[in-house]
Amino acid sequence: MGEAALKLAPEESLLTVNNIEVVYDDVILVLRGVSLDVPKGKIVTLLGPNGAGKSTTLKAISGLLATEDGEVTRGAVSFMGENIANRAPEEIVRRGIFQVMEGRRIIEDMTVGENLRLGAFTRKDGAAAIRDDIDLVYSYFPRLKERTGLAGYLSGGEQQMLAIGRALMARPKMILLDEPSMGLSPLLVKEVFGIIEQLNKDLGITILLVEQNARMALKVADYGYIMESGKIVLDGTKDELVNNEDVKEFYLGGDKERKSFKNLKSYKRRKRWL
Amino acid sequence: MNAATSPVLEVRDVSLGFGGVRALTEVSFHVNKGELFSIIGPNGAGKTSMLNCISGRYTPTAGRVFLEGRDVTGLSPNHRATLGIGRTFQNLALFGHMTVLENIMVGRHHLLKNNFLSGALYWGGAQKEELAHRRKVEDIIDFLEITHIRKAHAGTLPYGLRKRVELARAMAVEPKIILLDEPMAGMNLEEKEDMARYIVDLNEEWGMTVVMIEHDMGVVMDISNRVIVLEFGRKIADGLPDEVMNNERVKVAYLGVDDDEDAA
Amino acid sequence: MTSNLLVQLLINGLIVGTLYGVVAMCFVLIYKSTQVVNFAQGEFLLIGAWACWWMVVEAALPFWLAFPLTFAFMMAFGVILQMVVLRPLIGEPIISVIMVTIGLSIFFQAVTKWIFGADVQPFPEIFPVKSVDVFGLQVQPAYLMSLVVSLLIMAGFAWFFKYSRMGLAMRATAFNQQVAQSLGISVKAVFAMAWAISAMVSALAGVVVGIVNGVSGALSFFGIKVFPAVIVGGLDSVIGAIVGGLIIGVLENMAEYVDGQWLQLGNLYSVAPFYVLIVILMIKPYGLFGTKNIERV
Amino acid sequence: MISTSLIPCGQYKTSYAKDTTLFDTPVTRAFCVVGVLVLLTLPQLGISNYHLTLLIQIGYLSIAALGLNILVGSTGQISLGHAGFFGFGAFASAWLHNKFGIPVLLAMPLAAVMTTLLGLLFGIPAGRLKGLYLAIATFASQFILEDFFARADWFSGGSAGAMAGTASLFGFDLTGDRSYFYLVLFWLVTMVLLASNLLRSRDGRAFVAVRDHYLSAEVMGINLTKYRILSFGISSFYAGLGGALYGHYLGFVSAEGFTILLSIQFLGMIIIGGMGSVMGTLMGTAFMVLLPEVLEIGFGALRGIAGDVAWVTSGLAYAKQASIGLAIILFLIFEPDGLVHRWKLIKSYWKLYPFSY
Amino acid sequence: ADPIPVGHIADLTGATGSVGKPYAQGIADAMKYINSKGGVGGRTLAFETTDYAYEVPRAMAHYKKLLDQKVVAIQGWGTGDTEALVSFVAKDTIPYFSASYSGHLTDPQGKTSAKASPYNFFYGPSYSDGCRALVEWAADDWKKKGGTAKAKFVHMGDNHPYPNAPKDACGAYAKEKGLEILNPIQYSLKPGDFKAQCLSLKESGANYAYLANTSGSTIALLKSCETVGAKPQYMGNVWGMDEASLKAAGEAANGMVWVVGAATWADNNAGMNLVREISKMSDPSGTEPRPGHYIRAVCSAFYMKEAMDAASAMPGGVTGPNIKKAMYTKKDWVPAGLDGVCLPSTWKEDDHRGTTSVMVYQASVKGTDIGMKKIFTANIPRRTEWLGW
Ligand SMILES: Nc1ncnc2c1ncn2[C@@H]1O[C@H](COP(=O)(O)OP(=O)(O)OP(=O)(O)O)[C@@H](O)[C@H]1O
Ligand SMILES: Nc1ncnc2c1ncn2[C@@H]1O[C@H](COP(=O)(O)OP(=O)(O)OP(=O)(O)O)[C@@H](O)[C@H]1O
Ligand SMILES: CC(C)C[C@H](N)C(=O)O
Ligand SMILES: [Mg+2]
Ligand SMILES: [Mg+2]
Repeated sequence: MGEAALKLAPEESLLTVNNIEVVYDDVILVLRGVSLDVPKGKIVTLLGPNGAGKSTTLKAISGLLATEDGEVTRGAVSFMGENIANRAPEEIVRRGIFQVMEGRRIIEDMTVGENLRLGAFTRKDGAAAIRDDIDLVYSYFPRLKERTGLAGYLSGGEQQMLAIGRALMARPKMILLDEPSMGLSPLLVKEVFGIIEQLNKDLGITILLVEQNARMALKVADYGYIMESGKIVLDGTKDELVNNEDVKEFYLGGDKERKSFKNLKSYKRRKRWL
Repeated sequence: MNAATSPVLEVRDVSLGFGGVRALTEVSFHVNKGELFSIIGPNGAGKTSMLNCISGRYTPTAGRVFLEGRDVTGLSPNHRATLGIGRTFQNLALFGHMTVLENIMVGRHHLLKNNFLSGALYWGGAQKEELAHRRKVEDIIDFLEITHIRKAHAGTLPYGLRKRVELARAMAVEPKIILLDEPMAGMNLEEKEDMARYIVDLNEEWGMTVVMIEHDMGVVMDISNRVIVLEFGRKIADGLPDEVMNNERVKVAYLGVDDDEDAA
Repeated sequence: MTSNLLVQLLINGLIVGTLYGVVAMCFVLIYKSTQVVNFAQGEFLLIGAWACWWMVVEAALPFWLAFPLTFAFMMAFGVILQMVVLRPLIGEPIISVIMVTIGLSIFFQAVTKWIFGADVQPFPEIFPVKSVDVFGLQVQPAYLMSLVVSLLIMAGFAWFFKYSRMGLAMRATAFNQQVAQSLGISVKAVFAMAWAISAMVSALAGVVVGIVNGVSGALSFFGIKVFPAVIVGGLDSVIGAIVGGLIIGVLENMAEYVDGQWLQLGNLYSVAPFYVLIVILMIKPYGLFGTKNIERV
Repeated sequence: MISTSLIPCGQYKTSYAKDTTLFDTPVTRAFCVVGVLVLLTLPQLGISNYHLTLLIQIGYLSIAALGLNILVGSTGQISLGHAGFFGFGAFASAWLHNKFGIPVLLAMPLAAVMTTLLGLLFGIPAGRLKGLYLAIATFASQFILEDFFARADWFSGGSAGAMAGTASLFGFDLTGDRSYFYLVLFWLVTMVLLASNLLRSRDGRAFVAVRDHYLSAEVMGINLTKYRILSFGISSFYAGLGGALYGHYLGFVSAEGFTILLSIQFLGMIIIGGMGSVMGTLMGTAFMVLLPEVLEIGFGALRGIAGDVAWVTSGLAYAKQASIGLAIILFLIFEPDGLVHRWKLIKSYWKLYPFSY
Repeated sequence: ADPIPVGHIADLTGATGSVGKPYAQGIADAMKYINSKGGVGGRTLAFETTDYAYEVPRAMAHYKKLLDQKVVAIQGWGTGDTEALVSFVAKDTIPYFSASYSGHLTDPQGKTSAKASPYNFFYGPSYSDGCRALVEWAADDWKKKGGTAKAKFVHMGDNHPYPNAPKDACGAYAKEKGLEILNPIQYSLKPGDFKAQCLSLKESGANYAYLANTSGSTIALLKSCETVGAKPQYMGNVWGMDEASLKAAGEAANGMVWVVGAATWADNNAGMNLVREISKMSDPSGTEPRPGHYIRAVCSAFYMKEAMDAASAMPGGVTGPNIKKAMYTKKDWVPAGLDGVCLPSTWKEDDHRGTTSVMVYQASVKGTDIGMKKIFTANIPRRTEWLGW
């Protein structure tokens, strides 16, 4: 399955990450040759344990690595046929890739409205269009409309909604979502994933989705990659992955029946692909 | 809930408002000694605010909070810590430039006696004391399996480990009651299982009373003795996990009507 | 008679206050957008004043030409300064950035003295009349000019931050550079712009004061006067900067009055603002209009 | 903030005590001990008075800078008023000596205590103010103190200044830089040890906790107000002691000595040296003291060529001033983490040698 | 023969730099000239001009260096530092020729003042005597103008040793002369916007304002006061005004009177020719006009030089104590070649008031043409109780 990345013909792929290596602070090697492929109009998910390098991968694509003293030292990131590795983030946004960063990175000392307007920063199509999109966002997340105070006082979940809404405002070709379900109530998780699918279907936005909630992620995704300690260790179509024993075991929590944490007295021996 | 055992924590008619926003409205509940108690509810329901009222970051606009029968409503957060309230945070709040070890030692602050004078002189009293507590801290470190990152600076750790260090720091306070705000947020199944283990053990083996906010129903229903549900700042349900689980109102407001657990 | 003095001091305070206000705004502009506390703000006045003085006196240009040229020069100055000195520091701890602006201040102080000497250099008469009568106080036309311009600038700034796209971008950058970048904002552009505007507007104040008192290294004292003003108003509030400026301006003059009439302490004039500063902060820790930073846990 | 651990490979701690020593390795300890010994013998090795003067300066400035580093580096409270406290210590010691005939050696620590009290007083705003607001409040205190010095004739001799008697031990006058050097060295070593100990014990940790995340520090049982103000007190003690040593060294204390510029230089010392690091403070102070001297020598040469006429001299004076500013800027651009960071890199390079990359 | 080490502490970049620079230039040029003419008894003067930016501590620190260099005399600058060093130079027996003319330095034996200053010398009338002279002038001026009520006199200056020096002494004399003393007004040595102070001045209705600062801030004050319309008779200290400053101040300085302690560049006499020669040391073209401060500096350097000459003949040669002794050997003397430049002066073991005769000049500024002329000469009595005051 390792060659899955090559299965797709270049023209259908919007983004291709080709064997990149990422280093932080010139010393800490975090990604050791990661390749993945995101077809136009599809939802691709990237799964993996903490510290695997998922967020780093997204930052490598969106160019936000630089602000953390990280850089792509090898390989290429090509978006619509052009290499955008190590380009300035603002340029990449203008090209149509928008990252929703891990954790609620909304601008706390601004109102919800101001945050949304900023999402549309790179847009040129007039105030009217932007105002319409703000209403669109409110239609997706009604409760945001009620919060008139500073965004910093929103609850975790509310902030997550705002972050996604802000991405919408940019009308990007592609959104990189980093753990959108983190800290959301079950109901909202469904809601959010629903919206993700909608964005993909209605607006035709391509999505690269990093998730811990593999179950939900694989529900909405067309294709998936699994990353561990800086390497892609497994990839395949939704069904291939859902039926993979290891994935079941470590990401989907075995089969439908839940194991009880109470009665499981010995810590599970961690199985690794490498 | 048997009235016989006196509650470690009692929250009585607590309300909290921020200008227009009503974060909490007349919420009451109590937590008995040794319980593993969960608070669930939609985002923005006021769960974190409730923890903040207990740990003293916020003072309720109305109502009272009792710790072992003592009214702590007016007290400052640091004072409450000395009385035995420890907590972790929803968005990590570690001391980034300190090593893991130091972070946990800070948890011992109110248990240590040496001050800046004896500390500056060090040799003698302060050293003995520091080392004695260092031993206690090492027990916690072993328990949470973070021995290998003892000397690492908290700021450079990946998310999952930071959460664990925060738990360690809260345990170091030796609290009568420990408040955990979404300890498993952003973890994958495997890590959740570990975290759940730790929580169960610190509840059963270390005998700590636990109040936990968590969105993962699987875990909540599985490990907690008792659950309350908040919605828009009001308590809408209180009881054993299964009772709450099958409460219609909870399903609608929180779980989503079709109760497949995928979201959890 | 003394009441008359009081009135005159009051007016004088207001006039000087607006200048403090303007400089304070420049300071706030930089702070709001780049989170840099600019200890070289006073030197901006100084350099602007010298530049204009040089063009008028040495290059013998007419004032109406020298003035806009000064602006152009200062804009370039601001941008270059930002690119050469402050860009490399993006992402460094705030205090080292502060230290750098302090270094700049020391540097420019020395260099200007080196080039133009330590002595006061008068501007040739720019305005036909020496002074205009305002409620019995003789006021230099330069001050009236500054008054008008200042008010315009103030209005402009207020609008800029609340409604303009770039203004929002600046605030976003101030909040968190990575977030700003993730939104497609060019942090570099924002920074350059902030410094350019700030340098230009400060120069205006510099020229005005230069015309009135003559140009000398002492001009950079504005840079220090500005701190009480900014803090009293609230570090991140444009309105606050203006109000703070006026308060400090009036305060100084009132202090002079009280001192001269009764206390006879001497320089209450120059220290009073700092006492008031502390008092106000104790009452309102974020100044009169500063936004309280959010403390969610 | 990636930590480069300095414990060499293959060096294991066998007890918690060993794990919490001041010097992370025996090598470092030996290093420090030898350093002190060398300093002790320096005057005997007959170094020039000029160099001795520099060492003494570095000495008393380091003590004050150490205090500032506890306040700024560890507790994260920027102070722009350190010179005020430094000055207060100088005046206080002179005053105690002149007014009450308290022997200088005793007057110095007493002055430091007085300064501590003043520091606690001026620290009160720290209970309420944060970040830059606090920084500017200290900025104000700087000017308030300056004004006080120029005005309080009974205490400071007003604008004219005050004589500061010479220290004497068992009747021997500690005049002459040689004997004074030992006095300063004694205090420096003591204060360094105290600072290092403080930072590895309870209250030291509390300071850092307050800096890194005061909200959670509070929830860990740390009384924010207490520690914010306390660190002002402690830093003032250091400032006061340094000031006292300075005053009696010059023999005369004048209000002009303690301007905002000195406060800024103190900040420069700890930033250039390395925030929150004792070692760094010493390095930074040395840097700030030696920089002008080095420039002086450089420009002295120029002067030799240009001839000694006032316009050259003044020109050079400005050039020197300018290059100090420039040096600070360049330094922070190319070494933002301070000398101590560079030092660590070099050390770790040799640790891993030849496998270092 | 090995050179004679001499100290030279100057303010080139500090608050008083505007007058400090020409003075320092004068000292430097004079000593260079002396060296070019064979120095003192065949030994050249070895000196290095050091800028202490008018900060006392820096002067103190530098003094330590000078001790190491074993200097036999020092040409110094400010009041703050000079007064701070009084007891040190006395202990180290180093004659200190300051540009501070503070009255506190004139009582070598501490007869009538708290503090003896045996090793301090300066050329020219003390600040106190200068101010007293202005007071005398003011007194007649007020009579001439037919002033009926008491004339109001106000002291203006920074809270700083230099402006403070003559405050009390001069105030007392003004009272004695029948003037009414108003509350002093403080304004900074650093030029700035002084309108507030000017308004107070205007309010006080003062007739005679004594400006005790140096020219830099005085100019700023005059300009500020002009605009608020405060028009007392301004009277400047010897450092308070000079040719260049008149230009800078413009018409605001019109009519101001101030003390001049020696000949002016405009004067023509044998002595000034020598001064012009000396000036060539740093200005070969000889075109640059020098302010009075430069000329007083030359005097200061030459008095030291002649004392050294005399000392070199004494047992022990050119040492501090000998130079001090030599300063007392002559009465009403002027250094050779400087007649008509330096005022004849006398120093005595118990009285360091070199001269007590004071020249008062007045400025006339009309547009661009600027003039200054001597309008008054006072001979202040040498009262013993005024020693060190
Ligand atoms: N700015 C940085 N500097 C140094 N190391 C970093 C930095 N950011 C991340 N790392 C390291 O890189 C590795 C991968 O981090 P990353 O955040 O990409 O993991 P992740 O898969 O997103 O984990 P999580 O699921 O917790 O978000 C981690 O070991 C982390 O410690
Ligand atoms: N300091 C504050 N100022 C103003 N409003 C606040 C503040 N803290 C919380 N709120 C509001 O109170 C409500 C409850 O917030 P809280 O963080 O307690 O929700 P929560 O239950 O923790 O949600 P989540 O599960 O998403 O964390 C939210 O609407 C939030 O906007
Ligand atoms: C300390 C804070 C960063 C934690 C955060 N307020 C929370 O949601 O719990
Ligand atoms: Mg991540
Ligand atoms: Mg919450």
